[in-house]
Amino acid sequence: MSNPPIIISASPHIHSEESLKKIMYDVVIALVPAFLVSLYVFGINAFIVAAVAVVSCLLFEYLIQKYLLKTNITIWDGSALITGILLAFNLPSGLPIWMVIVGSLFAIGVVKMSFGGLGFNIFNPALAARVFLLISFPVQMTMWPTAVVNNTQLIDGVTGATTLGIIKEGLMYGDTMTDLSSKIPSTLDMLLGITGGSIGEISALALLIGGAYLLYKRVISWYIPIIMLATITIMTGVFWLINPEQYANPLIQLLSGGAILGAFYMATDLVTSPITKKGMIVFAIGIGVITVVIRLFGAYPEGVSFAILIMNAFVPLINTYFKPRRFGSEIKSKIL
Amino acid sequence: MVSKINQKENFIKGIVKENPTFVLLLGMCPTLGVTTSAFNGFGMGVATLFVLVMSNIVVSLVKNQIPSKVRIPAFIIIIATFVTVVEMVLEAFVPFLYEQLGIFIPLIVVNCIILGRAEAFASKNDVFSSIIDAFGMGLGFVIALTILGATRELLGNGSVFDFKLTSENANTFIIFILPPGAFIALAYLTVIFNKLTSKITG
Amino acid sequence: MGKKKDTFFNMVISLLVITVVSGFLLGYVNDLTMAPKAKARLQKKVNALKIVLPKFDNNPVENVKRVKSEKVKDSIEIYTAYANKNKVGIAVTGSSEKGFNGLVKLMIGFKPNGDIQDIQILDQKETPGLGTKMTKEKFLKQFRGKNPSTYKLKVKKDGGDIDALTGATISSRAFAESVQIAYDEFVKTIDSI
Amino acid sequence: MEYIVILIAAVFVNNIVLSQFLGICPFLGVSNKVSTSIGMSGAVLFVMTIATIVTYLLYQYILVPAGLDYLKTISFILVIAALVQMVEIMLKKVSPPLYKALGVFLPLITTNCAVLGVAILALGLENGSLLKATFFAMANSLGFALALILFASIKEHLELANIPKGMKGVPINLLVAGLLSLAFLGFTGLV
Repeated sequence: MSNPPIIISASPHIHSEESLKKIMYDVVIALVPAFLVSLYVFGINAFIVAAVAVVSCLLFEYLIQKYLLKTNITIWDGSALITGILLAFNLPSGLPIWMVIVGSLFAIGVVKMSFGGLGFNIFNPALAARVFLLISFPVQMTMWPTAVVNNTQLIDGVTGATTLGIIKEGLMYGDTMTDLSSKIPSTLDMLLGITGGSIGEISALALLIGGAYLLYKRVISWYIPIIMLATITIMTGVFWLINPEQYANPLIQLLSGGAILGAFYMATDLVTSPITKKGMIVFAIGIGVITVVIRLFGAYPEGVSFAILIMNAFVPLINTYFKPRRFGSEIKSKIL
Repeated sequence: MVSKINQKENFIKGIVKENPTFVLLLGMCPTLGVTTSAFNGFGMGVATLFVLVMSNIVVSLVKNQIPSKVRIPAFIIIIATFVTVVEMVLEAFVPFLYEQLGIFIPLIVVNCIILGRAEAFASKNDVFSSIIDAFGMGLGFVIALTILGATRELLGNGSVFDFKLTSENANTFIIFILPPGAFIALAYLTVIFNKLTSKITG
Repeated sequence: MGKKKDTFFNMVISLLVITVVSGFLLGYVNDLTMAPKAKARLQKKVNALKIVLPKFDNNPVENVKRVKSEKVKDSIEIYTAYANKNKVGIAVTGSSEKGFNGLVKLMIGFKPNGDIQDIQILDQKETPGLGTKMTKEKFLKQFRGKNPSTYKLKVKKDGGDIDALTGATISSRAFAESVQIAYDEFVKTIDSI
Repeated sequence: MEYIVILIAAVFVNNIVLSQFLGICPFLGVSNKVSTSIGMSGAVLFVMTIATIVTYLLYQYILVPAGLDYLKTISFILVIAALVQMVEIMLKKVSPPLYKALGVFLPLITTNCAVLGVAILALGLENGSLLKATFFAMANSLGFALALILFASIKEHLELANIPKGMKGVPINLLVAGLLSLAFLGFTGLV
């Protein structure tokens, strides 16, 4: 295998191909529990969507590298695989297959390869593709199979809103949280994943197990996920204390939607998150705040993907202001 | 002044080599702002073409009467006059288009193409060449806006010039008639345009 | 051919001449387009009225009645149509701020007995491809010939009779609310006209 | 409250650059360096606010009473052009380094459609007043600044990236703008 040219990049500093691969496959391992839950809850559909997303991500990366960019083929470095899995995790299990393929094309072709491939993209490919699909096909992207309470398996074709969707719509039309409490799943169901939602976001418990594995393996540092979730908890907690009838409690906010999935697996993406500790803290707080603002006051019931994308855009700025300390001279030339 | 300009080349350059949208990147605001449909893009293009031709004519006619220090304000007044004429005519006779283009009609006045051509070409050349130049540039703009409008309308609404090409309930990429779609569509159209022209010009 | 020199006099004179000429030109064009512009503005309303009302032979725009209401920001407009001196219909504007992107403004034509003749959308900024489908026949036809005294102007989700637009419940609700506001105003004024 | 709505709308929901498409030329052209874009934002904030105040007064107290509102476009652009000249002269004297940094870009503000656009849009504000128009202009220039500075920092970052040949330059810039605009759609419905 020919050595790739030396890459000079701002972030991330990938030490070697081997360690990169190891990191990528650790992430894949961490995602397994959540995927098993979704297979149990959504059945074969979840598998089909995930398989299509992964295969088409790999295929698009291969085709673009081979025929458009004419560079080395790097599809086995694990990054396209993870993009595919994460994209699938952010999609409803009933999404038409062609939309999954279009999403993969957008993630790989537009968000990743147009910038030169792994390490250069500004935005998280899977999330950008998810938002692209959400805005293009709002109907299909917000139809989730509904949990049938006594029979944990879901019935095909019966669709409904997610917990956050029910809350948003209910509050908008004058219901109080007490009125809505019977319509939303119990805390235990949300923890286990017996609820409507995207393939990978439903089971908080499975995601936390995977997250713990990543922390243990030191693939991710705790700053981003913990601070992001803490910000969400504190902010929604304040609103909840002010008016518990108009704002859902922090536990619901944490367990529903993509908060945990986003915190552990997407906000922590090495390429699109800051390099320094301080930078990570600012980044994580930013995501938390924007998520809560969108959830409580915006038109969309869920804001995690938007929040991460918006903060992705801030990463270069954050990196400039929270530069890693360098050894040697600290003389800055001042232009202005 | 005797013109030694090859008028054919003078005309073609605005469409291909110096295409205001794809190559020179001028007049980006209306380009992105109004091209939600092929018709709107075309309408905006024609309105701009008119202002461009008229102001090029007038500027090249009066170029020697204007002291060079005040030429820019003078050009701006000339351009703004024709923009206002377009605004009034559209409101009176094509109210539908007037509503669709909205704020971007008065903003033709700050479209860099027009002041750019007045300054770079019409103020230095005779009337005939200036007209040809304006038509070339204007058409380049019309074509670019129509293509962008058609692309966005096709992807976003499944139609071109309001002619429905997909079934009523087909899923189209709504994002392309929203702001992000404007940027993304233009980005890739520029890539394609550059690829094609580099093939033609070698 | 020499260029005019940059003397102060030349600069002032040339700018002055250009400004005066352009001022007169614009004044002239303004005069020319004044009438067509006014007509174009009216035409939109007249066109909408023609669609939502039964055939009429008076000029409803002339006798428009404006009513202030707490529910809408600008006033509600009421147009009465006559044919052969008989009242054949009343068109009322209704609007709601609760659309996905704010204002949804409609003109609703009622027959004297309260049946909805037809609806025209005057203003909306809903999401293209979703909320904007309210302008489509498929959505509008469910209102025609219905009488809001028996036909519940609410989407089915809220216990009404209206089939909401797919994926655009919020837009549909705003639409329904606008029609309801117009109907309430219609009921209030039907006897007084 | 009304003013908070204007601010949030101008900066996030209907960002002047990312969703209204005003001021695209300086956005794509100028913003190569964060430091330059901060200077440019300052200049735009200054010019936009003063321009809106002057044009608002001009429109409400001269053009409309005289029945000359059709001269709106022409008079507004002249006011803006004159203002930019003044700012240029002032900057030259007050802060030569800043003048040097902004150099060629200052005159570009004249043809920055954001300035004229905001001046015209300010006339259509609900229950408009001079104060509201001024605030509207300032809020929009903040929106402009946010987009410009974010974009500049991303472009600085991309200088090190291995952008494919065909995408280099304009296309990648447009693409970044498109993805930024996509992310900002999340703010839909905040106001």
